[in-house]
Amino acid sequence: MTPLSSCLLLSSLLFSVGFAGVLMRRNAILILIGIELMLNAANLNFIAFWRYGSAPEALTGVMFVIFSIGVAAAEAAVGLALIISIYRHRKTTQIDRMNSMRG
Amino acid sequence: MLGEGIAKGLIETARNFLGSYVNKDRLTTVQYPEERLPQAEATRDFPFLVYDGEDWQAGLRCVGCQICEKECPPKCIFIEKSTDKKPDAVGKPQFYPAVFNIDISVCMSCQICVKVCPFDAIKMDTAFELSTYDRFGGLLWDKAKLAKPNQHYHEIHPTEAAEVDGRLADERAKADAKAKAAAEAKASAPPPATPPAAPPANSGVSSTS
Amino acid sequence: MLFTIFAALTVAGAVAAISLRNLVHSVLSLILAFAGLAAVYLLLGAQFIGFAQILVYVGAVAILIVFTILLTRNDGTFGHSSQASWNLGALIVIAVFGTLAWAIHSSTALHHAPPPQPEATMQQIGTALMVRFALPLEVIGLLLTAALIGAATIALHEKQERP
Amino acid sequence: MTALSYNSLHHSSPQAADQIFVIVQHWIVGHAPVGLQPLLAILLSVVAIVGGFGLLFAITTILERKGLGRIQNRYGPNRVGFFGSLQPIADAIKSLTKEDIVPQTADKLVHLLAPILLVLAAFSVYAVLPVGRNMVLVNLDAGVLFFFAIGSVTEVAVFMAGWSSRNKYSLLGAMRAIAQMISYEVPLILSSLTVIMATGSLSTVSIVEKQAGYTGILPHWFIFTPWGFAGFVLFMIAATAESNRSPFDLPEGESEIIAGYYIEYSGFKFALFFLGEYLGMFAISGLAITLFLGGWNAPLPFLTWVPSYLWFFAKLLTLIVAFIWVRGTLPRLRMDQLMNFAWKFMLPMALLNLITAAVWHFMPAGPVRWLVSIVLVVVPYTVLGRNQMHKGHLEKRVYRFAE
Amino acid sequence: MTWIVRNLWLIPALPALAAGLSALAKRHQRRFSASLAIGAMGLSFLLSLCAFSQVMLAIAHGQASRQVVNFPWFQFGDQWLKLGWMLDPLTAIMLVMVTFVGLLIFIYSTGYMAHDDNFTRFFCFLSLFAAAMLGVVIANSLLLLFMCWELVGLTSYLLIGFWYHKPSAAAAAKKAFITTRIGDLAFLVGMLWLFSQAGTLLFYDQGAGCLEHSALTAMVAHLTSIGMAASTGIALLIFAGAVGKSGQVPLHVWLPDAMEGPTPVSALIHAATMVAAGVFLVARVYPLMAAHSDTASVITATTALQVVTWIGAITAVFAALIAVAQNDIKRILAYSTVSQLGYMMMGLGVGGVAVGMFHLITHAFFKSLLFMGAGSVIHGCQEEQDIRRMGGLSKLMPITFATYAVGMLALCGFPLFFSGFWSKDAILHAAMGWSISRVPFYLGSLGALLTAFYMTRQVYYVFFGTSRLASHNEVAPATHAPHSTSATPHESPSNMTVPLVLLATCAILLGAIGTPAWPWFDSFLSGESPVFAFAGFLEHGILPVMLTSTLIVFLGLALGWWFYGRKPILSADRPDALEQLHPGIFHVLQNKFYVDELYEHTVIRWNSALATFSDWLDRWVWNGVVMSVSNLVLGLSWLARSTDTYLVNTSFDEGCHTVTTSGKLLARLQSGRTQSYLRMVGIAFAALVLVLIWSARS
Repeated sequence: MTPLSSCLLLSSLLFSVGFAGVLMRRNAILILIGIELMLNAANLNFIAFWRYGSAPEALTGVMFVIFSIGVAAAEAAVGLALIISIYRHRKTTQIDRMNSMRG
Repeated sequence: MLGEGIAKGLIETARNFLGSYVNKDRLTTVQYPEERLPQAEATRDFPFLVYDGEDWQAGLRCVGCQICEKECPPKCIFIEKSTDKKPDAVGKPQFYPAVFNIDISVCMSCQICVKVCPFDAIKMDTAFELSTYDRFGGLLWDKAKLAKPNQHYHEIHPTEAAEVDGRLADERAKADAKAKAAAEAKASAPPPATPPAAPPANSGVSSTS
Repeated sequence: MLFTIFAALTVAGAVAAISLRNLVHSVLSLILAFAGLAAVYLLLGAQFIGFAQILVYVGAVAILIVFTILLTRNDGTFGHSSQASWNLGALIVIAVFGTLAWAIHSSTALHHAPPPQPEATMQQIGTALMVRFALPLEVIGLLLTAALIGAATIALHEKQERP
Repeated sequence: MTALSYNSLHHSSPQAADQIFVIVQHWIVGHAPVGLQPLLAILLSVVAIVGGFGLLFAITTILERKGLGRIQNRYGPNRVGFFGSLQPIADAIKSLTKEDIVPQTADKLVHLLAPILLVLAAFSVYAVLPVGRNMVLVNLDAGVLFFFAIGSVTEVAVFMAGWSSRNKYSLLGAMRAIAQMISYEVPLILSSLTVIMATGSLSTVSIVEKQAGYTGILPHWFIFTPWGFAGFVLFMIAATAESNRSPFDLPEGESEIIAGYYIEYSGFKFALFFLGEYLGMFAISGLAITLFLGGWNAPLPFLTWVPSYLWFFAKLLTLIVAFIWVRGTLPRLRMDQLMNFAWKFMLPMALLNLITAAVWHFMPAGPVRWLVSIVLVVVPYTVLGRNQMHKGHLEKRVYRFAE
Repeated sequence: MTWIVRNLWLIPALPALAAGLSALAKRHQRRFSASLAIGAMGLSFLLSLCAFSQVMLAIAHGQASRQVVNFPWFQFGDQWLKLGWMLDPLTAIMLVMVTFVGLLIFIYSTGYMAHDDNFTRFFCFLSLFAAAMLGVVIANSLLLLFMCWELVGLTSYLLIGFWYHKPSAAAAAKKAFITTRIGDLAFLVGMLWLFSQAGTLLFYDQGAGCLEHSALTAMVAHLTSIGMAASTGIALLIFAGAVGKSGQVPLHVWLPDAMEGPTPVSALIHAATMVAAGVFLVARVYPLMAAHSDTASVITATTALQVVTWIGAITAVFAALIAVAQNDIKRILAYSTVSQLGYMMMGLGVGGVAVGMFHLITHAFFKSLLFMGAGSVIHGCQEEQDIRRMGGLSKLMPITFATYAVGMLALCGFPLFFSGFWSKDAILHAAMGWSISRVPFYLGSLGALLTAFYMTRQVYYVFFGTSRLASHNEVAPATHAPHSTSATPHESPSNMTVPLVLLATCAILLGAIGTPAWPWFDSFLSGESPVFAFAGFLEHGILPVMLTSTLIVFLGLALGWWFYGRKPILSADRPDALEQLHPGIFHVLQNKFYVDELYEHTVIRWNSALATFSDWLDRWVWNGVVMSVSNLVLGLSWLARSTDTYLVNTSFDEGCHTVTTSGKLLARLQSGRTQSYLRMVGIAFAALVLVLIWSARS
């Protein structure tokens, strides 16, 4: 097994675990954790393809991950702020109880 | 300007730091076990029982009235009253404490026992180095450990002790006078038919008191 | 060898993060996963990314999540879905992973010799950020500012709520 | 002392005294089988770091207690050993033999892991500190980034300690500590960015090398530039807050929350926390020395014969003394003052300092550059400082949670 | 390149820094802000002297007298926008003039504004103004010049409205700002046009600048649709900016009103610097103005220069006429300034840069001297500004009187000993020799006559006769009641008189640098070494012009004496001597030819009529259209509704029922739970990957 495919395997495993978290938990914070894991899996892919790709000196993968980390930080901040705000109104972080928009 | 105060403070502490090496007067610390500060007269630490005279058993002022036991906030006093009586400081026959225990480790030096004692029997001591190796019961003091002579009281709180002694002497004098008056009344109460030869017996009673 | 250890650490942390009942334990395991991933990055030669991962994810995102957990009290139920939907979810996840793994396994494009370790000095990354990727960098800066203001506004104490 | 340092050994021709530790390590490693050599080299360095800074920790505790005592017109410890010099040993024996108490409701595993993580993180950052010429464990290309990244792990450890104790005071202390650390991490990093801008490198070794050399007798340290001086002061203030030392020691404010996040720790674990805090302080002082005070370079050109590591430790001790002095002088801040100071003074100052450094970089050398840079530092300082000072007098304090 | 050229930016930067610092100063830190401003200005003055001597040296050594520093500012597209500064004789002389006069005015202000509450604010604005003006002077880019130009406008707005609690001051500030904005708009358009033509806004850029040969020939060659060369159009638009700033007809109306500001402001802005900025601008872009198709670089009367000349000449006479009938001491000076600015413009138009600039420099000194003298008078007379209520001050304020007299004689162009004579003479001489028409020369001579006349009138009113202040107090006791006891005028403090004396000295001595015998100024500006030769006087037409203008001046002075000096003016309320002569004309003059009223009735009226018309159009026409459309729509919708209700609904109800039931089945998919959607996504993803791989295989 080449290092690249093992990296990709790890990444897909991480992605699946994050996806499982998103699908199977109902706590908004845990869902956010799952999303973070999926994002990290994507970052790992970028790094792996940069490392074993054809033009590593272009640094495209590294740059992409830098920006992705920045976006992830912003996303986490806004997401958590939303969770806090929702919690303040509905006193819960379980997403299936946040159903005031339901018809 | 921001930071001026900080600079001033730093200079002050630096002066303290250097000055403490130069000027011994700055150092207020007392090297305790070797040096000690004289205790103020009003020092109060833990209670003790006062006795008069030489024999602590006989001279104990406490009459076992248990007022202090009831008043003690942390309930550290334990008293068992005696069944027999013996004469107290004034000379009246009184009960005495068969058992008088104070758990010093519980005592909080509040001095309420002293305030409520009508007999000036319990006072505050100035001893504070009370460590023991005994973890349980080492600080549970019984009557024998608690009893201290009146002289000790005079040593640690001279003014207060003098005042107490004066008051006790007054009371005793008053009691004497009262007894004398009672005796005289008794003497004068019988009809004049009684011959005046009777007084010697009376005077003998009064002299014993 | 090292890769296997760190990969195992990462996956273990991730699994623990999504399956533990205590949210704080979840976050701590998540930190473990992040740290493991950072180690993997270092193994792959991406030094900057590895340290940035620790700085951002461990130092900031995880702490943010912790703060959120402490600010929102759990209401007793520990967020697992009902058994049926849980099973369905598990099935789908396994399906997704299966297809991904199969795709990776069967890909022919991956079977070539690994190239030599590429250079990625700080100097190069900095130059790339300032020259070729200057515009994305500005955009990210703008995004972060917007996120900062947005998060503060959303989470701000709402005055009219108070009696 | 890794492969990189070996290479640099060959082309530099150091004096024996300066390189004695390197030579000794070399010698020892030379006896080991070839396969184990790198591992052994690292192991030796780690042992040296743990031993050296552990010793410094011991020295600092007694120094701090004596110094504080003198500042407060007391003697300080003077019973154990000659003038109390063996006090650290006594303290160590005491804390090692004390009973280890864990609260019944505590999260036992996390409670145990917290101090270990703290000390591990504190020791890890020494890997990139150049203690002397050729004396750095790893010369990372991203050394400063590594330092800050590992430094941020401390927050996790603090949170683990505070949360796992199941004590409201410890949780409050932990939250305070984290809020404070995050707030002051921003000016800390921003103020060190100036140096990174000036050197164009994140490697601690090359930052130190950039500060070698002298103009006349003045060394080329960054503290001797207007932005460097301002950056150094900002860095030290932020460092004081980062290492939770007075006057920023709110996380352990005895009068309110007893001892903060390690309230439920005793014995050896408590000692670990203590050690971790001091190690953090040494590390961040070491970084300040590396960034602003020329690392292990001698301050005067005719003093270069003194071994470089001695210079490093001399500077470190100076900074430690400054820390102690400040601790003995300033009272603790209030939480709102702390946050105000971070966001309304430190952050704008650090940002403006970046601009100053840029101006310095782009202007031609000469008195005009000095003038402009000094004005750029002094004017905002005056304005922001005035703003800070007037805030406290005018604003009525509002108690949000005690109405 | 020498040190001073590289650091020329320091000259405006120092006052700007002083402004910034004193903006931070507290209100009571008067000494701090004043010394900061004066110190910065003094340093700038020293640096200007350095720059000046640098240019002198360069000329003496026969080197290029123009040195330029350009630097890129920012990039758009693949072009760099460059800014820069330059040092040439024009800049050098202006720098020295602005900083020197500015420094004296700053010092003077410490006395004049000593009792003002907003002392620090005043110095902040003043420094900022000086910085902006110096920026205009050193700019080597029309853009930089324009930015500083606008900053000058802003600070003049701030300074004119300094006493903003006075409604008149606030109104004057607004008026100044808006009026000059009209010119600036044209300026901006001209600048954009220039950029589109030349591709750069730098004046000089090693052959690539917009004032250099290649750009100019290109612009001259480029004809617009109306047959005018692009260079002429641009020049005229830029000149419109100068018209606004320099108060030329028809945009002169703001300048007299601007006298509402404190007097040092009037001296600085409306005598020495800001209004001169317009003249300076024309001088700066002179190559553009003078650009014409044949390449010989002699001065020819291009269209642009003709416009400049005519506007200048008309302004010179027009404003001088108004000045004759004014009663406010500062207003007279203001109109005189407008008139003199007209002279300068005319000089630029007919005689080139040197002629106009020489008058600008001499005028800056004696006019600021006059303004400051007027300020001293006002200060001494308890803020009285009406010349009819002054009188007899020559004994009470001797220094002020002496210096004022010097300024007045210089302004009138008293022969030989005063600088104004030489500079005005140069203009007249040039006008005499103008190839297009002699009319400007006659207008100029008439202006000179009027100038001598109204200045004599003013001096007689203010300094001779008996004091009429007391009578004023009896007439209107309410306005100055608190001062009535201490109403005797007094001499001003030394920090006000010393600058006066210095300026008076300059007003006399400066004439020496531009005499025909030793045309130092002329040669300095053109970068040559001056030659001393009495033969200059003998050049064609010089002596007759000098003689004529001398006669004119004496005539003016005599007329003034005849009307105002012969009999002492006794009462403030007596009608003016001219008014007695011909009240009708006098009133027209006193009301400034009704220009303000004209604008009131034309421009403003039209504007409001247009607004009313727009409103009416909106209300009745468009609204009517919209209403009718909406009514139409309403009718249609009513029709549609009835069709709907009775026709469509019944038939659709059945169908809807079916849809509802089927919809309910489908709605179970749309649970609103994100997770169930995500499940779908997961399934779809897996399926997609499988399909992709499958298709890749086969």
